[in-house]
Amino acid sequence: MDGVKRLSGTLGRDVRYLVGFFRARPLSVVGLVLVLIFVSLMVFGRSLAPYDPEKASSDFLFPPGPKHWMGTDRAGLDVFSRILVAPQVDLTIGLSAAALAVLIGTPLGVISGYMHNWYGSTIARVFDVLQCLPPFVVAMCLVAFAGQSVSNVIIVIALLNSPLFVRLVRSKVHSVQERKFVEAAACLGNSKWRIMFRHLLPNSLEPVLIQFPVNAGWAILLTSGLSFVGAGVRPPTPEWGAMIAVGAPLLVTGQWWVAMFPGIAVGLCVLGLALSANALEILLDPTRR
Amino acid sequence: MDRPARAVLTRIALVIPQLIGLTALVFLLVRLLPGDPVISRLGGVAPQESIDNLRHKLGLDLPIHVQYLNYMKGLLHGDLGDSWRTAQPVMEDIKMRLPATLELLILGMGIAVFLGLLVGVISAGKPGGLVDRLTILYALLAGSMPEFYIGLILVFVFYVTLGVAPAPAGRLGIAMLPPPRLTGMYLIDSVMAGQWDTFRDALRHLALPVITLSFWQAGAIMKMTRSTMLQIDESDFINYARLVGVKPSIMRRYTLRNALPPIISLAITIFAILIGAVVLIEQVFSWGGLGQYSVQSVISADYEAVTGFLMIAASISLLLFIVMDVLYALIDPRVKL
Amino acid sequence: MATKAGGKGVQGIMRPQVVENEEEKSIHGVILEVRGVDVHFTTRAGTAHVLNDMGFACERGQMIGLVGESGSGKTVLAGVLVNNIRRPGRISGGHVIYKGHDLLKVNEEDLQPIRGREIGMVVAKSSTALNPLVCVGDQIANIYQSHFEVSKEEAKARVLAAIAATGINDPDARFRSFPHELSGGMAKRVVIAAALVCEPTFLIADEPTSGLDVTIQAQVLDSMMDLIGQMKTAGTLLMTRDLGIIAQYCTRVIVTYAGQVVEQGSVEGFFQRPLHPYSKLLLASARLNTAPARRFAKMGPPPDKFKLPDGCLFRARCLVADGPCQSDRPPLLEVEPGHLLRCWKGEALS
Amino acid sequence: MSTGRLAKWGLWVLVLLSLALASVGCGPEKVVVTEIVEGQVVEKIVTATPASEEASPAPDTLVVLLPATPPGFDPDVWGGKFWEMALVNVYDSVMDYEMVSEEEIGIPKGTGIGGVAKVNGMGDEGIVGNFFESWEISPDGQTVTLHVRNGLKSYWGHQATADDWLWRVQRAFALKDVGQFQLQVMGITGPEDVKKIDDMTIEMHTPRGPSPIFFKGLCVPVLFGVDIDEMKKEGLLTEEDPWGTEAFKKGDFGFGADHVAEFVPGSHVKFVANPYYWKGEPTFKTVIMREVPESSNRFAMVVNGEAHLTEELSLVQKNELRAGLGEAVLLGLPDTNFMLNIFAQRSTGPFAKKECFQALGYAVPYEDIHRLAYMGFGRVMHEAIPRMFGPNVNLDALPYSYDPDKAAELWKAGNCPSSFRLMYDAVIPEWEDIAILLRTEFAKFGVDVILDKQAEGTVTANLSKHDFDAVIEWSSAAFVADVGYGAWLYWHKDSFANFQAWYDDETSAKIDQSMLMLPGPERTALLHEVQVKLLAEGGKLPVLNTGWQIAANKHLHGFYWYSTQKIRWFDLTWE
Repeated sequence: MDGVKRLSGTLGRDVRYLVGFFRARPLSVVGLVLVLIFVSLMVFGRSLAPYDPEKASSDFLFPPGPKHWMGTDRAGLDVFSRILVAPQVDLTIGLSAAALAVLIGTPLGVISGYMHNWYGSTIARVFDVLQCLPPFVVAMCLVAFAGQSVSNVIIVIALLNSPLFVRLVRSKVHSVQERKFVEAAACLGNSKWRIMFRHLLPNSLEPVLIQFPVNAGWAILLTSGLSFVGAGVRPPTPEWGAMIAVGAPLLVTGQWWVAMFPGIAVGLCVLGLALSANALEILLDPTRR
Repeated sequence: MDRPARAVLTRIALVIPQLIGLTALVFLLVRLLPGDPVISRLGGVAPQESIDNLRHKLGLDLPIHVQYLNYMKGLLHGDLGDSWRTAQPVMEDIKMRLPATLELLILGMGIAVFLGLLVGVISAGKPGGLVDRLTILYALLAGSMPEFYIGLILVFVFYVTLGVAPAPAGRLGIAMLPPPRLTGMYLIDSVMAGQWDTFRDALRHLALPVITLSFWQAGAIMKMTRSTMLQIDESDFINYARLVGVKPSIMRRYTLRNALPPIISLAITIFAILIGAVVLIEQVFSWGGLGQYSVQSVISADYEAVTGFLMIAASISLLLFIVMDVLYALIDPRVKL
Repeated sequence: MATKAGGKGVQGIMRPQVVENEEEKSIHGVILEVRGVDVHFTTRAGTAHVLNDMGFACERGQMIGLVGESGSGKTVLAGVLVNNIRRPGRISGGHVIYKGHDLLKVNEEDLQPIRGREIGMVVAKSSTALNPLVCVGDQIANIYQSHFEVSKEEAKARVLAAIAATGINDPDARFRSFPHELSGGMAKRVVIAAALVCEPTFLIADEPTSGLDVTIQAQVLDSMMDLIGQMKTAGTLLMTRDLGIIAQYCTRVIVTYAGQVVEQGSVEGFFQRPLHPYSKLLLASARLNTAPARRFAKMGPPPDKFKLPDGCLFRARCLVADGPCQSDRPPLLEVEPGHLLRCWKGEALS
Repeated sequence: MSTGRLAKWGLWVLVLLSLALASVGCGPEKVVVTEIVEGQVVEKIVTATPASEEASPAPDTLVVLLPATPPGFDPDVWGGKFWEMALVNVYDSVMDYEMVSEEEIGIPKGTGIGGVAKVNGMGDEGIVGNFFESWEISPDGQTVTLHVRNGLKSYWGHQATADDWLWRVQRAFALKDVGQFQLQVMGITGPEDVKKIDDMTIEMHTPRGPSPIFFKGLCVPVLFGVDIDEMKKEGLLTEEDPWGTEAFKKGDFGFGADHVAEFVPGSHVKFVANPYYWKGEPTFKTVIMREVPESSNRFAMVVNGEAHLTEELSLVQKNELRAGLGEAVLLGLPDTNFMLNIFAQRSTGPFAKKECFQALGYAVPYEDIHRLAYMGFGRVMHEAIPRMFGPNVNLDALPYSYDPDKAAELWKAGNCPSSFRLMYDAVIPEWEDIAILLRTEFAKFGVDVILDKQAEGTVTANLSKHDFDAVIEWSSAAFVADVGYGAWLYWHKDSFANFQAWYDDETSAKIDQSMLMLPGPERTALLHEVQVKLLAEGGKLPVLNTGWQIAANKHLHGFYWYSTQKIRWFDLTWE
């Protein structure tokens, strides 16, 4: 909780702290910048793209050059344009999948953490089981079942990531429970649910907040993995993983650019998220001040 | 009240319902898949008559719950049905491929854990130092790359361009035949059989995938180790021990002991998850392990194979997690099972 | 008992013949002296000056009570006394002379035998100070065995005795119990046992009663004092917020404010005639037994450690502050024999 | 913690690791190859020799790379392309088309091909025997007497007999699967139609009248003689498994040139030569069929000479091999019996309407697909059935040509929906390119084509359930090289392979009629007429004749084209 307060805190001290913080850690700045770039691409990517990212052309496998900065792929699609537009899909999937996972996981985590009765523990056990399923293959099955669409991929990935949040929140709840104010709340005769969602929930959000960007990163990686085996979003939707998949067989024949650039893009995007998560973690951690 | 025993028992008691739930879940999940195993098996070019009688032969014309019960009956006798793609019993297929995956996993994770702990400890020794900064950067970078991309690039550089690595096509050179099977892990078997060139060849083929795997995973472990070590180092009880002049040897014992739980849990968690997650690495190196098997099965709508794989993989993970919980309970008196 | 461990310790560092004169010199001489110690913590928010020109001396047989509100650097001082300040803190100057040797110049290896054996420590946060994964008995035993080369059994016997001595009943059970199973009082007692099991020459008790109910407080303190009495502990530094405790157990009083000694004197003298405005305030609030904290709260915060004001550090809260107080730091002067004071108004007040 | 020591350790480990990596082999010399891809120069390095100590195979070992190993060797359980490939080599088809030059069947000259199967003959014209060395046809054309080849021996040295064939036929009818299907196609209605005259003679009868495709049917590698002596000897024919289904999962019992010696599903199959093979002992004593899923790996290994043959390369990779690269060359024919089609589902959905289907016909950029997606491989075709099937093929049956405006008009005229699903198999990369091209075309007049990339298994399932709007799909023109049969298989209302669900009684009737006519001009005329109708409305647009390309080691010789497009390893020799 203090972490969250500290973030929102507008005291001079905190401002000074933030400035000092970022001056001391250029990496965090890089991270935030990266995230900003990709987020803005989500919005402006399409308008910036020099070519239509989904329209086939007869510029077949052009190497990088003045006409196509990052070359073209087998269908004559401009790699650069597709990379610019891809965040619209990848980042959307990443962020909304993570958000959805939080929405599913957090409340269940609180319940399973606080309720020491059968359904509390049942939830916990159920998610233990879910956590055992090999996520990738299950994702493939689910997508194959639900059909290739952005929304389906989002739901599937969210489902697969929610156990993580359940676990996170549950353990945090366990630690928060001991705190005085919870007992106090209980003594004041608040209902269990009120305690859980008015007192425990807000105080258990810190790890979730930190985990969020990381998770978004995972979601993006998982998506690209799915597309790599042809179970991702529907082609020719520009998506980094799919682009890598198209380029993979071209590496041996010398058309390295088709796979190389999207790979770098994924790397940067996820790296950005990871870095900002890292910064968030330190910012929210009172002991690191 | 003997803690270990109680811990183990309570946990085991939980496993049975979990396993049942698991099987039911997996069974349903796979039955949801589109595509029709019968038609796939007949290659789409077959008269209705043969489709029907095959469907009947496979018992796929029965209601779903009956199918599930039949499946469970088989499962109890270790029968996971037949894969139509390989025309072998799924159990056989898995038995044959599991060692390949394990060999890759054990080696890869071994190196990853080892380096992770090592570098993690070192960088925690001097926070903010050069080693530390580099470690963090590496951890972030490695975690940000899709593993299959790392693999592709390695293949591109070491095989296609430099030609120093062997072809990313399985575990042995073309003319090399597998050593007599004991464990199914070529390294061990070849040593047992004293076939040193086979051993060397197997090692050469392991190199790239193992490097991919450990490069991909070491980062996370490093980061984890580092933060754990720092936490412990800053913790009140270590500081107190210092204040009252506890011997260095005992100090080290304290640190280690308190570092153990999180690191065990991380290693096991990763290992458990990886059984399903090396899929793509295997795909890139056509490793012929469980991972590749599962992907091919999903792609060709091979129900039985997919179900079998999920069952096995999930059960293994489940067991690993139990082991973890028990270990936890043994190490940390605060944990109640 | 002169032990090998001890030998490894202080004597180890100094030349033998020096030992002799040290010993006899310190019969009624100074055991531990702190001179002009400055400690600051560098954080991203700036540099916090926690101890500023901290200094006092403890003579053989003295029991010094050090009073200061929370956050006035008591715990840090405890660390300084055994030269254990971790990053981001730094001891930027001063000396800690123990038996004629500056501990701040002794390296980590040589400090280990001194800590705990020569200078014992009762920490404030006793419950978190114990390793959660090791049963308390073993922890104390570890400490004992770090300083004395004895068999496991021997160590265990000593530890059980020590635990019992702190007034814990059923020591054997407690020996096997884990920190999270202990009550606050229990944890305190364990820590005290741990501190005294090695029969240190000098004992530092940091808030020995914090977080205990009043009834327990008394018990804990009494048993601690008994033990100190039984063992020939040469000197004790008792740090607390509670003047009552000091009045009851101590021979000398040191009042600290913002990491500085502002007044120092014998208990009698001090409690009859406190000189420093801060001391007066403390006493007053103690008499009205309203928690001091509340009183101070009324008069604004203590000085920002990140940028200390020039002039007297107390002036912001001081009722009589004027000219010189604004501009220069007052020195610590002996206003009457054995009574030191840091205030420009010294003469006026006395 | 004693960081110092740990650091030292760390160094050691890193040293060891780098050594391990180094030991991965010393690099062989590399050659820089420049290639022309669609008008630009691509430069790349390939390792000229097998990667260092990569144990390179012996000269009498042939290494074949495939995306997957076959699912067993049971001639009655259909198992896909690689199953077919294994079967032709271990069993040998009962009869074969004689090998002739390309001109003789009217297709352009191929590269590196020793000869092509003469598939355009009538009746038993141009058919040579394997299992049966000779035969007589009764005057009414309904009964054929066949004589088993003397000296035809299996790997175990058993002479082939009439029983081997009889058993095979009985098995086919017992298991009601591929075999039975094939026999029925040939006009054999049941086991009773096949009789054993003596140990070396068989009589087969087609009760429903003379079958024009009887002999062509026997050329299809599904009906083989099986060495039942060996199976009996090994006690593989048991009560619960009278037809040896289990045995066929693990190995073969054929009279072909090779024999399955070791089968590790998902990894490799090891074949050894049949020393008694009637055409003589094969050059390659061992053939290793290895599963390598990634096409780029297969490509690189053939280029590096680590393997000698591979299938299923991407067109870009094939294109790299056109001029030869490293150890590999590309052989093949521009024009065979493999057709790439766009199926439109005609009974429901958007293409049930005639206009919409016609619009599709005009919207397909036939030339672009050939030039771009297929990189100039294969041939744009205007016929319903590959032209190599002889005079019965109507070479100009396709009424459509690329004309976006007309397409747009028709789409409006038929007020067809604003979007439709186009399904295709995820495994073949080029198809995605085609799909994108088509999507781009339709986008021109505001129609959104939803690309529906599906797993192989799902595609086949959806096809036979007619659950699709449009789909890009092969048709390996008929098991049997006959126009009438081809028309029946893919367009007849009763045919299960009529995926496009186009049910036209009149046309079906004409096809039936053609199947009961003996070869001759009137059959030809009838079929010509039918073909036009098929392409105009039949829901199946021929896009390309994809031809046949095979990546092989440049020192290999003796490639022949069979109607199944499967190579017989027996034919191959080192140059």
